[in-house]
Parts: sequence; structure tokens; C-alpha cells
Amino acid sequence: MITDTHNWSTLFILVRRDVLKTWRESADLLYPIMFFVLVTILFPFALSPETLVLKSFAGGLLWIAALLAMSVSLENLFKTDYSSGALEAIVLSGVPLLLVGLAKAIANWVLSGLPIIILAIPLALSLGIDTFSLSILLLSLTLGSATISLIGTSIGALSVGLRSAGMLIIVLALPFFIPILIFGAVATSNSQTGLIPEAELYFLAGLLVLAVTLTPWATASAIRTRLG
Amino acid sequence: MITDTHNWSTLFILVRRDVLKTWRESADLLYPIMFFVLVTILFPFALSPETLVLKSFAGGLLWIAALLAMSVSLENLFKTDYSSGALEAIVLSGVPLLLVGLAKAIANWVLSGLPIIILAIPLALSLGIDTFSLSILLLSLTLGSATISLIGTSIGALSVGLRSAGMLIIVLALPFFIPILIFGAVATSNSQTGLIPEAELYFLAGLLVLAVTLTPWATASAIRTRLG
Amino acid sequence: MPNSLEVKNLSVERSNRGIIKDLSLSLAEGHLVHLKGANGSGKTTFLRALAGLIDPSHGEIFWNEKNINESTFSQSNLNYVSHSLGLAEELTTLENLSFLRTISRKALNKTVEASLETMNLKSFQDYRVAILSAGQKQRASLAQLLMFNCPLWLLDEPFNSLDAESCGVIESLIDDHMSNGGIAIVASHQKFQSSTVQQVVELK
Amino acid sequence: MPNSLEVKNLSVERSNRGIIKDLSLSLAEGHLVHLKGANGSGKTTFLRALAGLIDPSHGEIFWNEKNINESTFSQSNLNYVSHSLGLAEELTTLENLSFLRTISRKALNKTVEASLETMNLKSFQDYRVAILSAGQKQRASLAQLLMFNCPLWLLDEPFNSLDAESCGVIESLIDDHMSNGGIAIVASHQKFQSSTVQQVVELK
Amino acid sequence: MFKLFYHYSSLRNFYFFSEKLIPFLIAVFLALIIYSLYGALISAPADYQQGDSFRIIYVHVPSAWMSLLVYMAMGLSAVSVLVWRVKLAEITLSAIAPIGAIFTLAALVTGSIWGKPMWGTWWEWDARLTSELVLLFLYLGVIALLRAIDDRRTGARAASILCLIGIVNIPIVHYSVEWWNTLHQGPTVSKFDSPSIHIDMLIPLLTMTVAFMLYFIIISLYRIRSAILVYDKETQWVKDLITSSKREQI
Ligand code: HEM
Ligand SMILES: Nc1ncnc2c1ncn2[C@@H]1O[C@H](COP(=O)(O)OP(=O)(O)OP(=O)(O)O)[C@@H](O)[C@H]1O
Ligand SMILES: Nc1ncnc2c1ncn2[C@@H]1O[C@H](COP(=O)(O)OP(=O)(O)OP(=O)(O)O)[C@@H](O)[C@H]1O
Ligand SMILES: [Mg+2]
Ligand SMILES: [Mg+2]
Repeated sequence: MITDTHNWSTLFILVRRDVLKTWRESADLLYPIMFFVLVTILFPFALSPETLVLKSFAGGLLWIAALLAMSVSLENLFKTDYSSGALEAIVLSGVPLLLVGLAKAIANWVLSGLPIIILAIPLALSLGIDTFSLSILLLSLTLGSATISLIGTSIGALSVGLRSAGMLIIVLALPFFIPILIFGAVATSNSQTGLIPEAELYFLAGLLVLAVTLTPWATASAIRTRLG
Repeated sequence: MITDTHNWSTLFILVRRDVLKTWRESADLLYPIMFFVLVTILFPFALSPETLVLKSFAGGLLWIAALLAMSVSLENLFKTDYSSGALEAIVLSGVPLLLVGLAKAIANWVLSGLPIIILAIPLALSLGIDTFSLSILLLSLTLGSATISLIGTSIGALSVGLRSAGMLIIVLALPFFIPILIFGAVATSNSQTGLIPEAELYFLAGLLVLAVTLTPWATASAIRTRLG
Repeated sequence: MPNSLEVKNLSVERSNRGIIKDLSLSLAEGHLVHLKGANGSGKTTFLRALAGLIDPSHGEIFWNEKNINESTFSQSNLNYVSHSLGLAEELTTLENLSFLRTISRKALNKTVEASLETMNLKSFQDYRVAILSAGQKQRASLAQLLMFNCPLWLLDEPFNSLDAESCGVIESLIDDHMSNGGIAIVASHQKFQSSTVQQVVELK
Repeated sequence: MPNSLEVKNLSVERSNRGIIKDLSLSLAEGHLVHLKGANGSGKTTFLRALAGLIDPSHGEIFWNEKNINESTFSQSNLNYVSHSLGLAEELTTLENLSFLRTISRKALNKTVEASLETMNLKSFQDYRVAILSAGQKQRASLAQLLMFNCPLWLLDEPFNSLDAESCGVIESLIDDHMSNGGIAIVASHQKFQSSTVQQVVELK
Repeated sequence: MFKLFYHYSSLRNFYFFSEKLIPFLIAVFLALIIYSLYGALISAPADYQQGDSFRIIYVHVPSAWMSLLVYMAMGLSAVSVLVWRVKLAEITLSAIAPIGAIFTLAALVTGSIWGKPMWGTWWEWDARLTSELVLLFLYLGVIALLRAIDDRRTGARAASILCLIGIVNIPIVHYSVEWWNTLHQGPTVSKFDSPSIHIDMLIPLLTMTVAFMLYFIIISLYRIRSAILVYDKETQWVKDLITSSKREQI
């Protein structure tokens, strides 16, 4: 179904609309990034500004900051479309819900995952990470953030329209994100001692494949259910 | 103005309404707490599960988790009241905006600050903190969380009605919270080496006094401005 | 001193476009104005300016001969029912109205229960506003008119979504208000048959 | 085969309360139903069930003799305009409608520009929906009726907030639809004078 | 076969069928729990390393196993809800989620009580312990979602979706001791070919586990039955039931 070209172009249009919507509210684009940066700079304040300590934890800290920033960004995914009735209109347009779910996840990744990955570079260097570890950090963040966007979209669809959906999403989603966090952080910290963290990266890739195949269905049926 | 008894009872009614609103959505009560717990358990995963390392960072970690949980809870402070027009109705009712602002801050503290302080006890113990440091942690959290609620309410009022106000609040508020975080975390970690962190606690108390006197005015004029 | 509302050369801009230009109006007790005008002619904008929710770019508004910006007009003299609901969706109707009634600095009139009774919402008072039907929500919002004793009523499309019976209830409420010496401005596209309409203002 | 809509013994529950009980209805081409009933009688609920947005607790709905739950009815045969807006407030009217027109699996009719022209929104097409007036928003939402060629129209209070001129436009749209062999159900409290109303269904 | 399934998944038939089942289940449960308590507290020998403190195993291990089992039962209900729209499964899902949460909590609490003498700490951030904690959050998430949605059927479907996404955590809990080297005991009991535990300790443990299962089934049946009455309160058979039970009272 997804392979037909008409569906590909629909997917593109759906993603573009979401990106445009966020672009319009120009400041929105900056929030996940700023959240990421702010959380990262909280750590040296609260823990210990000593370079050595920071450096050895850098991977884990950046991973936590990325995870939190992405979790918080999930809330706006469906909120306005639901309250304005636009989600209903999209569903009624007859476009396969599978595409809608996938498009939301892609848009979320483009708007929060991607900028976070890019920003991780200067932040990691400022925390004193070496270039090999940096490359592992970026690789693990790429695999992990895509999975987070996919799972987060499903959870976002489930809690759409509920009061304080923002909190609900975070609380429902964090348990799923914990394994991603563990493997991402372990991969990075292993690489800091010179090891190539193959097993962890394979695990992250496996999770991503699982998420790509399963979560669009979950999102589609969640949208269906929550509109009812 | 605040001293007159009519105003006291109005304040009480305003606070009660907010608490009731949250109570109605029974699960809402749990969200800040769950967020706090979840963030706390992320650290051992991402950093290192070794008791020694965790213990020496425990104060800072709990402070970060508390700060983030409270920041995220700020979002719901005005959201539904604004979108439903209830805030407009409250303003038109003629009740002094000063009271509205103060009531929002108190309700926020009761609903997120207080439960977080209580939950910090088992979490701190599980991270291996000693009882003296625990008492300092709790004291600093109490002073700090009240200040966070007060400042957060002002910022929440400023961003009311803006799209993704949730993100905006967090991003705008965090810079104010950094000094609180530093002194709270330093107080706790000092106490772990047996020192009594008087200076830090006085500083936190001073910030609280400042916040009590200034922020209700800021909140009041923010509400005024944002409704226009 | 009898109540009066006077609008002098009012202009309002939104996002740098002039919406209302140089509007003047003078209302005395018992005066009911039907505010008309095509969609987008500025009715809502005008009512919000009168309620003190947006600042005009030029001109003044006087309530009982005092400029509302300079005096302590406060909003306690007016009842504004807007397009939007004005009630928290997660609370029940009863809780919403009780809350508004308790905190309000306006002169009180009927109890919450009696107001809900008149609005035919007694049996729904314990449902959360979120699940009410469109018309029920509108009625819950209009119940505020009964709870407070305000001389100035500003109603923006009060008949939207209402069934015939409820329209009748609102019309008779307005009639009562007028015969008690109230002042009211009602923006509505529907043919508004109240015998008490004294002036039709058409915005362009 | 001509189009037909048949509702058999439909019951719908919301939050465990029975809202619609045992409703049956049968519509052929050119059939226009005016759905009436007091506030809260279940009009919106009924339309949403027909649009496949909520599942009935009992009974079946057939479109062209196929059960809409079992067949690939999809929503491409119907145009549903609800109480709520259906457009993203951050985007302009033009962007919203172009988006819907491109992704839609429905048969296409007029272009976005032509539809906006008919709805008298041409000069507002590049404003964000958020700042439009209540009636302008409603018109933007109704523009969907022109863009798609759907045999079944479900309209929930289409005349809300509309000025007299726009009401006329919508009524003539409905007339055209009926004379082209369409089927329509219109929920409205307003006196709905269209000569083409064939049946009035009153919900209790 | 399918007909039979359909028959018992009708709320009314389930109600009356389970009514006959419950007394039998209670009888077996009582017999088993008395036997296991005797075996656990009196006849089993004290552990040569741990003394009597090991006896907490008789609560800890069955609760821990039940915490996983109940989640899997929930997953099964979730599939029935989403694929076949079985009403009974909707009711089951919401009835058993809190019970599962309580078993999970019990496993966590007994585990950490046991951990104090064994590992010298109440809590340690290792994989087994943490994934069990995550399981608790999954249960709480399902419950929170069920409560947050007014409409029972929508709520059940939403919770089913969440439950199914969360099922990936179950193998993580189970295999965590093998995948990571943790503090927690490796498989001791579940290696059936050569269980590394004394047979006198093992038998009461197994009977205790069956007793826990029966307890779970009985409590679930009670919860499901009362939910059925609320669910079908508008139907004739429930009305008949209520009038006849009123008559009996007089
Ligand atoms: C808070 C701390 C603990 C938690 C959360 C916990 C959790 C669990 C869980 C989830 C299982 C079931 C695993 C499965 O079937 O896959 C289990 C089994 C078991 N636990 Fe614990 N546990 C804790 C502490 C302890 C301690 C301190 C001991 C004793 C030293 C212990 C001994 C056992 C044993 C013997 C089993 C049975 C293993 C088997 O054969 O499958 N646990 N625990
Ligand atoms: N915040 C704003 N920024 C820019 N323009 C605005 C804003 N709010 C309203 N407008 C414009 O002002 C005009 C008047 O809007 P208003 O809502 O007052 O109309 P109205 O007479 O109430 O119409 P309706 O009958 O549709 O309710 C509209 O063209 C609208 O686009
Ligand atoms: N999600 C829900 N949960 C519970 N009750 C609901 C829900 N949605 C609607 N209702 C109830 O169903 C009834 C019918 O609502 P509906 O919106 O269909 O009425 P309506 O005929 O469209 O009324 P109106 O003319 O006011 O638009 C109302 O009493 C409402 O309270
Ligand atoms: Mg208007
Ligand atoms: Mg309706």
C-alpha cells in the first residue's frame, strides 16, 4: 500500500503541512532545541563542573537531555489539529490513516529529532568528548530519536484530546523510552573507553525496525479510536 | 489590599477551584509525581548504576528532576482556563488580578511542589543519601519549589494563549530557575560532606521573599496584557 | 444618576488594519441596540473594546460619564457573553457557575441553581461541560446573565446553536432586563424580534 | 445504481448513556432531510455516527446497500461539516483548503480559488484562520462543499454565525446539490426554507 | 470451537457460568493456600545461608511471576478488544489491570525487603529491578488512560493499544538476568530439568504459585461480574436479576 507513488506524494504533503504549521509559529521551531540546550547546561550546575567528571558522563547527559526535549515536544503533535477539528477533516478526506500516522512521526522527527542531533555536536565537544565517541553518539541519537518519534506519535495519538495530555504523553511514553536511553547512553560511554559498541547499536537499529513496522498501525488505530 | 478578610476567602476559593479542577481529572494529580520519579530513574540508566557515584550526585540529580517536573507542570496552569474563555470570565468578574495570580501559584505548589517534596524522601533514600543531607534537601526543595511556583506562574501567564505555550514556558522559565537549582544542589551536596549550608539556604529564603512580593504583580499585569 | 454608556469616535485596529472607524453611540437606560453587519464587519471587536478587553486606537468610552480607561470602571458593571464559552471544560456546569458567582465582585442576583433551572440545565448540572451539546454549552454560558445584576449587557450571537425554546427564554430575559432599566448591545445575525429593540446599528 | 442511504435501528451510546435509540431512516437520491430536535437531542451524535466517526452500539448503516462498517465505504462519499472548524488556525485559508484538496481521496470539483470566490473569502485567503471573524471561519469551512463532488452531505448547523447573504449562498448550494441527485442531512435550529426539504426528522 | 468461544464471551452467559465456577475455585484455593502456608512456614527447612529470612520467597516469587502473567493476560484481552471487539475482553482488561499493578508492587516491595539482608541495600538500579519498575509504570499508564477517557469502549480500545506496545517489556524483565549481569538471582526455579533449589522448598513454592493464580482468577471474576452488571444495566436480564434478588431479600 505504501509503495504506490500516489501514497508517497500524499505522505510528503502531510509532512510538509505539519512543518509549515510549526514554521508559521516561528518560535515553535526553536523550543525543542532550546530545551535541549538548557537541560544540558543544567547538569554542570547541579552536578559538578569538573571537566573530568563531566566528560565521563557526557554521553549519558546528552542522551537524557535529548530524550526529555523530544518527550516534551510530543505534546503539540496532535493538539491543535484535534481541537480545531482538522484531524477529523483529514480522516474524513479518506487518506489512509497509516499515512497520517507516519507523516506525523516524520514531521516530529524533522522538527525536533534532527535539530537536536545537529546541536549535539557543539554541546558534546564543549563537554570534552572525543571525535570517535562523538560519531557513536550521533549514530545512536539518530537511530534512537527516530524510534522515539515513532513511538511518541502513537502515544500522542492515544492521549489526544485529554486534559493535560502533555503530562500524560510523557508519563505514558517514558517507560518505552528507557530501553532506548540505556542502549544509547551505554553505546556512547563504551565508545569513550575505545570500544566499538556494536551490540548496542544493533539493538537500537532493531528497535527502530520494530517501531517502523508496528507503530504506524498503532497510531492509525489510536486516531480512529480517539476520534470516536 | 491583601489583608482584608474578604480577599482571604476569595484567595482560598480560587485555590480550591484549581485544586478541584485537577482533582476531577484524577490522573492529573499523579503526573508531576510520575514525571519526577521517571526522570530520577533515568539517571542511573544513563550514567552509572554504581551506588557510590549515584550517592555523591544524588542531591543534584533530585534537584534537576524536581525542577523539570515542576517546569512541565506549569503548562496546565492557565491553558484550559484561557482556551475555554474562563480566564476572561474571571477577569470580568472583577476579582483583583493580584489574587488570581497568587492563587494560581499556591495551587501549583500544592499540586506539584508538595507531592514532589514528599516523594523526594524515598527516592533520596534509594539513592543512598544520609538523613542529615535528606533534611537539607527537603528544606532547600521546599524553599525552592515555592519560588519556582511563583515565578513559573508569572511566566505561565505571559505565555498564555500562545501556541505551544508549554514549551515556551519551560524555555522562558528555566533561566530564572538556574540560580535556584545551583543553590539547592550545592546546599545538598555540601551537607553530604557534613557542612551546614547556611549561606545557600539563606539565599533560597531570600529569593522566596522576593518572589512573594514581586511575582503576583507581574502575574496580574501579564494576565491583563495577554487577554487584550 | 441614571446609567449611561457613551462611545465617542471610537477606532480599533487589529494587526495594523483598521477594523472600526470613528464610531459614536450613546445609550441611556432601557436602551437596546441590535448590532448588525456582515461577517467581519467588526461586531465582536466592538463588543470586546467596550468590555475593556482590547484597547481602542482612538476615541473614548464613557460609562456614567467617566472614561472607562481612567476611572475604576472595573468590569463589575457589565455582563459579556462571547462567542467562546467562558467555562472550564473539565469542571461541571454547577462547579463553573458556583465558582464564578463566588469570586465575582458584581452585584448578585439569582442563585446558581435557580439560574440553571431557568436555562433548563438542572439535569445536566453535574456533567462536565466538555460533553455537553453545542446548545447546552451556550445555555450554560448564558446562565451568567441571571446570576449577576449588571446594568450593561454585551451579548455576542447569544442565539447561536440554541433551539427555539431556549431562544424564547433568552429573548424574554432581555425584555425583562430592558424593562428594569438595563442597557444592552446584542450582536446577532438572526432576525431579532424583541419589541424592545430601540436602535439598529449596522457596521460596515 | 442510484445512491441510497439506509439507517436501520441505530442506537448510539456516549459515556454509557443511550443518546440515540432505535432510529431508522431511508434516503434516496435528491432527498433532503432537515434534522431537528431540542439541544442535546442527539443531532450531532447522529451525524457523526453516519460519518463513521463514532461506532453505534446497535444497528447498521448502509450506503448503496453495503454496510459501511464492512465495505470499503471509506469516507470518500461524504462531505461532513461539523460544529468545529476543521481547519488549522496557524495556516491561511488558502493553505488549509489546498492541503485538504490535495490529500483527499474524494472526487474533485471546483478549484480552491473558485470555492473561496463563491464563499466571498478571496480577499481573506492569505490571512491566518485564527484572526478571521466567526462567520468568516464558518464560511472557510463550508468552502469544502464546493471543492469535492460527494453525493452525501452531512451539515451540522451550517448557518451558525453566518450573515444573511452567506446564508443565501449556502441555501442555493444545497438546492443545486439536491437537483443534481445528491442526498443531504442538515441539522439546524434555524427556519430552513429550502423548497427542496423532503422530510423533517425530529429527534427526541 | 468458535461458537463456544462466542457463547461464553456473551456477557450474560459469562455471568451465569462464572457464578457456578466461583465456589469451586474458592474451595481449591483455600485447600492450596493452607497446604502451601504450612509447607512454607513450617515444614520447609531453613536455608543454610539465609536462615528463615528466605521464606519471603513464597510471596516474592509468586507475585513476581503473576506480575508478568497478568500482563500477558492483559495483552491477550487487548488483542481480542482490537481485533474481535469482544466486550468481555474490554471488561477483563480494565478489571485485571489494577490487580496486576498490585502484584507488581508486591514483587517490588517483597524483593526490596529481601534485598536488605541479602545485598545490604533496599534498592539497586539494576536491569531486573528497573524493568520490573517499568512494568509497574506500564500498568499505571494503562490505568491512567482508562480513567482519563470517559467513554468505556473508547477507553478500553485506547488502553489496549498502549498495552500491546508495552508488551515488549515482558521479555526484558524475564531475560534481564541473562542479558546483563545483575545482582538479582538467575533462574533458580524455572530451570525445570535441574532446579537448583531443595525439593521441600520447591513444592510449597509451586503450590503457592497456583494458589496465587487462583486468587487472581477469583478476584478478577468478582470484578468482571460487577462490571458486567454495570455494563448491561439497561438490558432486560440485569433488570430481571435485580428484581429477583430484591424479592429474595424480602
Ligand atoms: C526489589 C527487588 C526485586 C525485584 C523487583 C525482583 C523481581 C523479580 C521478578 C520480576 C522475578 C520473576 C522473573 C521471571 O519469572 O522472569 C523474580 C524472581 C525471583 N526473585 Fe526477585 N526481585 C527482587 C529481589 C529479589 C531478592 C533480594 C532475591 C533473593 C536474593 C530474589 C530472588 C528471586 C528468585 C529466587 C526468583 C525466582 C527466579 C526464577 O527461577 O525464575 N529477588 N524477582
Ligand atoms: N487579532 C486580529 N488580527 C487581525 N485582524 C483581526 C483580528 N481579530 C479580528 N480581525 C479582523 O477583524 C475583522 C472583524 O472581526 P470581528 O470578529 O469583529 O467580526 P464580526 O463582525 O464579529 O463578524 P462575525 O459576524 O463573523 O462574527 C475581521 O475581518 C477579522 O479578520
Ligand atoms: N462524549 C460524550 N459523553 C457523554 N455524553 C455526551 C457525549 N457527547 C455528547 N453527549 C451527550 O449527548 C447528548 C446529545 O448531544 P449532541 O451534541 O448530539 O446534541 P445535539 O442534538 O447536536 O444538540 P445541539 O442542538 O445543542 O447541537 C447531549 O445530552 C450530550 O450531553
Ligand atoms: Mg463576531
Ligand atoms: Mg449539535
